[in-house]
Amino acid sequence: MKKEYGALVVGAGIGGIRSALDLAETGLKVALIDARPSLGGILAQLDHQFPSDHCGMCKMLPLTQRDQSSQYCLRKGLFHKNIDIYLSTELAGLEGDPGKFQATLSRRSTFVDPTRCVSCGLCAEVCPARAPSEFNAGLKQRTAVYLPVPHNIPNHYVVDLDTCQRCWRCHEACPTKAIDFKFEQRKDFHIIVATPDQRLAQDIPLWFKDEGFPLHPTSSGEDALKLLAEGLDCGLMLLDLDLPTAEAERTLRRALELRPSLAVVLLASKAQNGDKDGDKDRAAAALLKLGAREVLAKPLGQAQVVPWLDKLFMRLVSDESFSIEAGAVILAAGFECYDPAASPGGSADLLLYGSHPGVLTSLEFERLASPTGPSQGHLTRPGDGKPLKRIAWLQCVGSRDVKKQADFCSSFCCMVSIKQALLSRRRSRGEVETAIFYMDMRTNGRDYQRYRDEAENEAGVRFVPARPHTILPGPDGDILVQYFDYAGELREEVFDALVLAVGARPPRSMERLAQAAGIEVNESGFCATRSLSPNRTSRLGVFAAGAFGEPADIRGSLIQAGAAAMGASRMIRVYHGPRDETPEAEPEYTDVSRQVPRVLMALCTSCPTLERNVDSGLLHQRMAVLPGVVKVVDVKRACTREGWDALRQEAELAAPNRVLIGACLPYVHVPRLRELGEALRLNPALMDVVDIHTASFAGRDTSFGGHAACRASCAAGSGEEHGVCDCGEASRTKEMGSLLAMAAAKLLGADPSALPKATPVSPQALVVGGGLAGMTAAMGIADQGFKVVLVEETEHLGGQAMNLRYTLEGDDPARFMEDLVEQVEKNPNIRVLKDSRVVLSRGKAGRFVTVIATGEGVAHTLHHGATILATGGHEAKVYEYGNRVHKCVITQLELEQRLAAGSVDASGLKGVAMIQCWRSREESRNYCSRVCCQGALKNILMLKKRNPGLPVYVFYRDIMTTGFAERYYTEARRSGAIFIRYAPDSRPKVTFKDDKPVITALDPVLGAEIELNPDLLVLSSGVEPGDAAEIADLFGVGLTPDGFFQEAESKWRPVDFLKHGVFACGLALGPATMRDSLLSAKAAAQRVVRILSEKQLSCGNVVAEVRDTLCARCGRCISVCPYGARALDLDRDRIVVDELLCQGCGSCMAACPNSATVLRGFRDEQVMAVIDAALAVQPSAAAGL
Amino acid sequence: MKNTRPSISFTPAPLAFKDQELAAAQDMVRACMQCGTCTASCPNAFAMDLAPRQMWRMLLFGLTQEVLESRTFWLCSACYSCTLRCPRGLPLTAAMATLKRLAAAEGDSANRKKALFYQEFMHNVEQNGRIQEMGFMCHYFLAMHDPLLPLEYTPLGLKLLAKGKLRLGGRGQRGRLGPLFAKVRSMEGAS
Amino acid sequence: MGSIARIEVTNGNPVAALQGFCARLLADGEISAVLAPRRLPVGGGTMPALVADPEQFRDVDPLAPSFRLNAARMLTRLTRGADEGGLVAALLRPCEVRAFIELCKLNQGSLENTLLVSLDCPGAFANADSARFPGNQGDTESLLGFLRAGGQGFFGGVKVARACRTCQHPTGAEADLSIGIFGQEPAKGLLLMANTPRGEGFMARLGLPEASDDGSRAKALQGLLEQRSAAQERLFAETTAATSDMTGLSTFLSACVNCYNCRTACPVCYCKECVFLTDVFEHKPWQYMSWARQRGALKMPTDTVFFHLTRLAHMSTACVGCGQCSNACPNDVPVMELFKTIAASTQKAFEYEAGRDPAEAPPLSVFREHEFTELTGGPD
Amino acid sequence: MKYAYYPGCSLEASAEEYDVSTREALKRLGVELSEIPDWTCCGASAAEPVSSLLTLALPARNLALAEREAPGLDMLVPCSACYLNHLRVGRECASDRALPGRINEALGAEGLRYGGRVRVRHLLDVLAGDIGPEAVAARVNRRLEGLSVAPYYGCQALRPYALFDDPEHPRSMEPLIAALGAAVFDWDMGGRCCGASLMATRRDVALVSVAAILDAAAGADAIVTVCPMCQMNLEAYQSQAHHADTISVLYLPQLLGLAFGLSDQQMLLGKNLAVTDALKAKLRACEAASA
Repeated sequence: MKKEYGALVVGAGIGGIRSALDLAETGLKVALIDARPSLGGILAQLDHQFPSDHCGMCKMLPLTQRDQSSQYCLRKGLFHKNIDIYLSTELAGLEGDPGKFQATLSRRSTFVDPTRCVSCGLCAEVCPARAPSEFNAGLKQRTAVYLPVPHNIPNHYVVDLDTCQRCWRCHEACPTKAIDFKFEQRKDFHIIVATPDQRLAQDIPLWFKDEGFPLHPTSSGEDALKLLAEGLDCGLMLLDLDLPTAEAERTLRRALELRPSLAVVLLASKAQNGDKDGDKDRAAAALLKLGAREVLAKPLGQAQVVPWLDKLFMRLVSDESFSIEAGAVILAAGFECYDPAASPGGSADLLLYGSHPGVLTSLEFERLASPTGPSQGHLTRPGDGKPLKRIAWLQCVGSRDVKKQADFCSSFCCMVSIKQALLSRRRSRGEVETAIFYMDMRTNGRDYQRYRDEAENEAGVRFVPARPHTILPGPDGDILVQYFDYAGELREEVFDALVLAVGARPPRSMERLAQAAGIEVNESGFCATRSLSPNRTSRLGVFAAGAFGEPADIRGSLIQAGAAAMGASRMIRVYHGPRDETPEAEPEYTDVSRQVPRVLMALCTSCPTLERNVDSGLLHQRMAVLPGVVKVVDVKRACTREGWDALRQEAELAAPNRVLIGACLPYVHVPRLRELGEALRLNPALMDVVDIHTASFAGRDTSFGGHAACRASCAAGSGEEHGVCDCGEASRTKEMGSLLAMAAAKLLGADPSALPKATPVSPQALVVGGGLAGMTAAMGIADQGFKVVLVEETEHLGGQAMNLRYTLEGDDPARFMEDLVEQVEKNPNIRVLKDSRVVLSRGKAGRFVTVIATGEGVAHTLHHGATILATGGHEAKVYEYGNRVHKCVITQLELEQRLAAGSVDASGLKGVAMIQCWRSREESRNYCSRVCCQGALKNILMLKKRNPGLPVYVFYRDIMTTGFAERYYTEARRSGAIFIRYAPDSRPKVTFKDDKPVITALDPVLGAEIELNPDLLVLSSGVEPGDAAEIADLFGVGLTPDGFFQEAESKWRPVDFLKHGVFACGLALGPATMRDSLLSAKAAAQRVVRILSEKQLSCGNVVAEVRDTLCARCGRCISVCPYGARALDLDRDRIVVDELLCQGCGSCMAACPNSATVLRGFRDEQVMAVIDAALAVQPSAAAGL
Repeated sequence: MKNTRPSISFTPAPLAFKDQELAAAQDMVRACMQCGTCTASCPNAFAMDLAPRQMWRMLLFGLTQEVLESRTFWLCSACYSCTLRCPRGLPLTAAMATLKRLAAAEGDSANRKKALFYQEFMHNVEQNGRIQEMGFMCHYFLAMHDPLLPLEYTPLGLKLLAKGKLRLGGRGQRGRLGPLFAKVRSMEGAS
Repeated sequence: MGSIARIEVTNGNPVAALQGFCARLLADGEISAVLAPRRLPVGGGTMPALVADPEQFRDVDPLAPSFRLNAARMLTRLTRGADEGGLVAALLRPCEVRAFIELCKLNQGSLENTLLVSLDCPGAFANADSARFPGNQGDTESLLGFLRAGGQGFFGGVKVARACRTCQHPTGAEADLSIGIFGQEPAKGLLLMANTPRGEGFMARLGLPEASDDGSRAKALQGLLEQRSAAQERLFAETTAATSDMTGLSTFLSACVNCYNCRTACPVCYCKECVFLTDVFEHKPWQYMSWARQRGALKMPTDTVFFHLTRLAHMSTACVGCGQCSNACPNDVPVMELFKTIAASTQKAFEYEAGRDPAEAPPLSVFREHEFTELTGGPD
Repeated sequence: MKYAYYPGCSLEASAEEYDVSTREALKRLGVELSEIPDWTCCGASAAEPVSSLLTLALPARNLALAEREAPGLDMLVPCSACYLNHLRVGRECASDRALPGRINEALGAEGLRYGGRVRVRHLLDVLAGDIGPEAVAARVNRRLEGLSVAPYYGCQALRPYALFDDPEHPRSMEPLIAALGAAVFDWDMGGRCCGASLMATRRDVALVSVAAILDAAAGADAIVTVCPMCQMNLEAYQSQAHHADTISVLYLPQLLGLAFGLSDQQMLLGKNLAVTDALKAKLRACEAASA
């Protein structure tokens, strides 16, 4: 029966994970697939991310309903009640239409049974094959059977068939028989060899005599078909093209009719000279289309055919293809890093990449600097380990380069290089010299310019505006970089390491994926999306998330993923009809708070590492006498299916009110505890899993002789008392005993009382601000069946976007806004309150109460579950250079409006000058306004279209055209605009002569003062936030120093506030183009739908409570709470905790001297008891055991 | 190649398109983003008074006079390194050749002198169908009116003669290309 | 330096002068009551009293060298939350002012509702000795001798408490007003200095005669401080040697009976109910039995050292060294010595000084990213 | 394998040894050359500075002749400059629709028509691609053991159109040299420009490039070139580039011929301006060894 899912998400990088979580949290079932054998995509390899320089992936995890999903580091792994994860799986085909897609998925087998593998690593120790490790970006080697990501949970080994030398040693070494190469199926894998070539017909049986395949050589197609007709269980047919073409074609077609699952491989002789080879290729191609699998070139050699056939057999037998049904599809396959070694256009290692050990790509440097990397994070050169003292970064490798088919900017490499340089400076405390060679340093995120200033001014990173042309091996093994600086001098510098800031390329499997999903690709190879509907691909119902549509950094990818999730969720609602109203019943657990604690202790055994070096008998005795422990049982391999069923039977038998499991990986079993809880009707918070695996390593010598070997040696020892041997068995038993005792003591103190009651959710949303962002968010929520109230300060909807006339990509914003305003006003679910303001707001996520005063003085009180703040922003006011004084000086926005209205006649102009970054990116407004470069370019192109000869001069610091906007920068230059760079300290000077501007500036390229007298000067004034201070106080949210909203986390929770239930989007979050605002609005809408789709929001098991009598109201716990979950309730003079916000981190307990605040599950007595248990101060010690 | 040029001031008049070649040269380099790769890749850059990057810049600014006065484009040995490496894919070597043609046609006497070598070469090809090295060199020395010039080539000339590598008379292709040259001259004259 | 005024002392009785000063304070409309030390009817020494009737000032004696308890905690109870009508003026010793400032940082009291008046503190006798000093019973002559000696040396065979002998903060410059005694002739007159704007306001209204600081006070102070810091170094050395390891510490605290008096007396231990009194430390019989078997013999009551370590952990950054803990200890456990030594090192480590500045946040409530880099292994 | 052969002007005069050695070597490799009758000069590096139309019309004339006289055959061009001029005609016509019309209008003067069907192949491309090192090795009967040969590719064979080798780090000559038994000298100046076209106008600038190449080749027994302009430039001005010990400079087909057992005279070694006695001695040694 085909599995049914709400959505299918292709690609489990951060984009895929975010989309999957956003959908799963609204109750939809999600299938998350990834071609790699591990989760996390490129982020599994990155430890530090700008601008916070830490990793923050786990902040994507849900804050409410926490127990439905994993609550540990997301780079380790993800599980969620509503998400099924299929790894090593690719999308093979997609039929059907939105609401009812049939997706066929093909899963490449890893040849390791996950339910059996206990990741003991014995297989890897015997594997002779070596291949570059993907995780360490090729800096280290790995074996053919390997762990894709060392720190994943659950961590299973996988076999990489391409590297495997088929020595089968891992198969023999595996203690739990988890590796399965299907040997026994060889004997019934019949192979037909249809070839007129007698010599070949004799050779093949000879070659395969000890491979165990039944072979059937036939001289013609008919004989082969006869065999098939007789019902031969044939797995593979080798069809020789030397047979007459017609016969070959008929055999193939007939064979596939007889056995559709048959694999047919064509044998084609190498193209002989003369023209006959032409039709041989054409025939092969035709047969391939008909269904033949691949073509093998003759003459065949034994050394080449036998391994090829072995691997084909293993693929055919182990791989599987299955299909699922999904309402919508989200493609988040991300991107590949550009590989300088394999550059199109031939000039491969101009940058010495591959031939000099010191030249690394930015991904390789990331691995080098990571503590889990090859050099444990020390900055030493791969290969000879020479410490790196001087490192250079080279920007735009494989980006902004027409020769490499990359006329786009990958938008993240500049920031990655700044981060890596900053990291190197900090880690070496300033000893490492760092230099970044760039053309435009693109820091166009809100906080990025400050990040660059910090790197440049405080950390001392050198920024060199030049593009090195030649990289040569340096005098003593280092690297010589030659470049032309702006003063026109040829410079040479020597570095120990050169990091190539490689750009983004479409994923390797892009054409296959595009063909399978039926979507179109743009000329740079990325998924084609339209600028004002950025998430829609060319096929309805299929969305692009993360960096799949356009290269983007983490923040961009997360916002795109959220928006794609909203698109998919709306699509599913529209085509699936109203949401199924019956949420599954919350499992109710028996109340055990009155009962005496009865602990069942289950110890996992018979796992290779555990069994042979612990004295189980003694352990059992010691555990049995622990207070509260009623039964101690052994379970064979709890991690496997059978082991777990055995454990459940034991538990049902003993009917305990506490369950303690001693096993290896605690996190693996946590999802199963919920299942056990339902079976025993016991709250999972009263169960625990303790890691006794690491204890089994204590005191053990690395050789794997284990206890049996050493017991023999001990016995032979001089007269020691039998059984006591020095290999640490006694200490291991004691250590494991104390671990179990500690866990038992903790369980004894567990608080069985019910959780604080869940807060019901009022299914309505409030959106403040009726601009483009506010309206899009409102539409996003309303279309999914929830009521929305949209409050707008002015008399009409539209906000800042109404001033735009045309966009760079050629859309018509005016018409787009008209449609949007019309749709919002007509939408039954949206109530628009114009000329009205929010007066008061109280409450918390799910239960907000807000009072809104309308123009006519009417006050509306509104109960709503979530809030979106979209108060927007406006063009910054510029009062210099004669703006507003001289007619000939205007801003880009005015120019756009006049050009559209025709009040500026381009053909009449003699010359136009533009000045970028006016009062942006310097102290009074130290951020890049992101929109003015694109604004200037669209005006230039419009001017040039109307008057091609018009000279246009643009004074700029860095042109910030990230992503595909780069194409328009090239077009603008090609149309004749001349771009002149200026440094902040040598700004162009403007004077006026008979009411015409005269601009004098230094042209750095010519090194000459130039003087321009155009008849129009256009300033790029940049963007400022609306006055949001009052709104921020009302809703208890923060502002950044520049007045934008301060979101919870700029990368991982870009549209949430720290205060749960309040979200922000659009220009109020930071400078944004129309496209950015649309995306952040949709992402915010989906976050709101996540709350509104719950009937009630229940908090997690581990939540803080306040014992009011002890509290001295000193307020320390409020200031120390990272989630803002605590507040002083002035009327009742008590500290109150918002259970939804509280993440159980325990900071408040640490700060409170009086233990007035307590965390469920970590009470003082409990912790004291655990400490005592750790010191083996237990009754068992008392009982002399 | 330090270039502390005096300040240049100009009112940005619409660029003169009277000359077809100038417009062609500008179109070739308009999309230049001043990254300097061409300058750094040129084997003869050390001898140039204006770096190629600066020359393109002045060309775009419309400072044709300063461009034609410089020696830069005469030093281009057509090795195509810059064309290969230019990240904007601009036909830089073709632009250099265009500037040579422009200088030969409109440039001052010094430029016309530099173009003589190429014109004499083509004149010899027009007459003989295939280049006659001896004949061509003699005509070139005469056209240069520089008595010392032949002395530079005598050691090479003697070596070639000794090895019998210099043909004296024509080889039956005399005048073969006459009609073609005439046709091209008339076509180029017209356009 | 704020402005300075002079409190005239008539017929050589500085106590009477200060009583008049208190009366003038009360007469000012804004002050609703004065908290000042008042002589006990019997047994000598003083205890704090909230005086609202000017007549009652006659047995108020702020100069008496008796320091039975630290009045900071009392003042927090008077100034907590919104002020209900009028300021409370408080005559306090410098360590009481600093303790009060620490408590205000923890929202236990508020500086707005009080006028702090600190007196130069020559020190006070431990509770046991204070009765034997005649000055405590109103004998002005011996009091004048005590004041002139700046609290140093022997008085009737007894010295001031060791806490005072090693105190580095004899003047309360943090208060609104401070009364200068050092280097003055107590029989003739005392100085009154304003340190804060509010202090300036009140001084103007009091209309006391102008005075100038001829540096005598500073000189006297300088001498006193040298002597006291030498005494403090000796104290630190002694205590550190005695408590350098667990056995040393347990013998140091062996006389402790867990009566927790030191906690009750300590002004900055602000918990309502100390965790050691709650059920957390009501251990079960089997726990005692297993500890006893574990170690062979178990000192009872248990958790003694644990208690002092916990108190050190909680409040050593706020300890102002007032010595009340030793004062309150029935078994003469040198608690003050231990807490002053540990407090000195923790406050130095955080570059923090208890009670120095109301705006300076207590160290444990502030997170600085790059702190103790030598411990955290570098800035990254 | 049959090709239309375009020798080019210099192969008739100053580079006659390149023409003879090419014909002899290819004959030994079973390649038939049919010279294009009535071919004329392709304009070399002088046409471009004179007229843009002439730069394309002259080579187009030869291409038209090849299409008429030897339809279906690729045109084999030993000289890099001629190779680029002829190749460029096809490439420019592909990118500019109006160009074929103008070229054929010019060729109309001689009743010729350029159809754009003939493929222009460089000698090195044919040797390395079509013939291949195995076929060359099969023909070798005098292995050039102990000879260190530095492959020099020049510019216009590789750039701007990189058809048969990596324009930055060319490798295609190496298997051929190895097939002859000689050792490939390890240097990275294979693709560097020798400044030949500047030798007449600015000799001082050109000599700097020549010196750089000769310095880098120090230690090799001989430099092998595939273009008469590079050959002339590297062998004739060794003394003016104040290069101490002269270094032999041969054409690639000459080396092939020697390895195929042909004599110095047959390979016109006499014509080369720089053939050191050390090289001759080594050749004799190889001759003796394989006799």
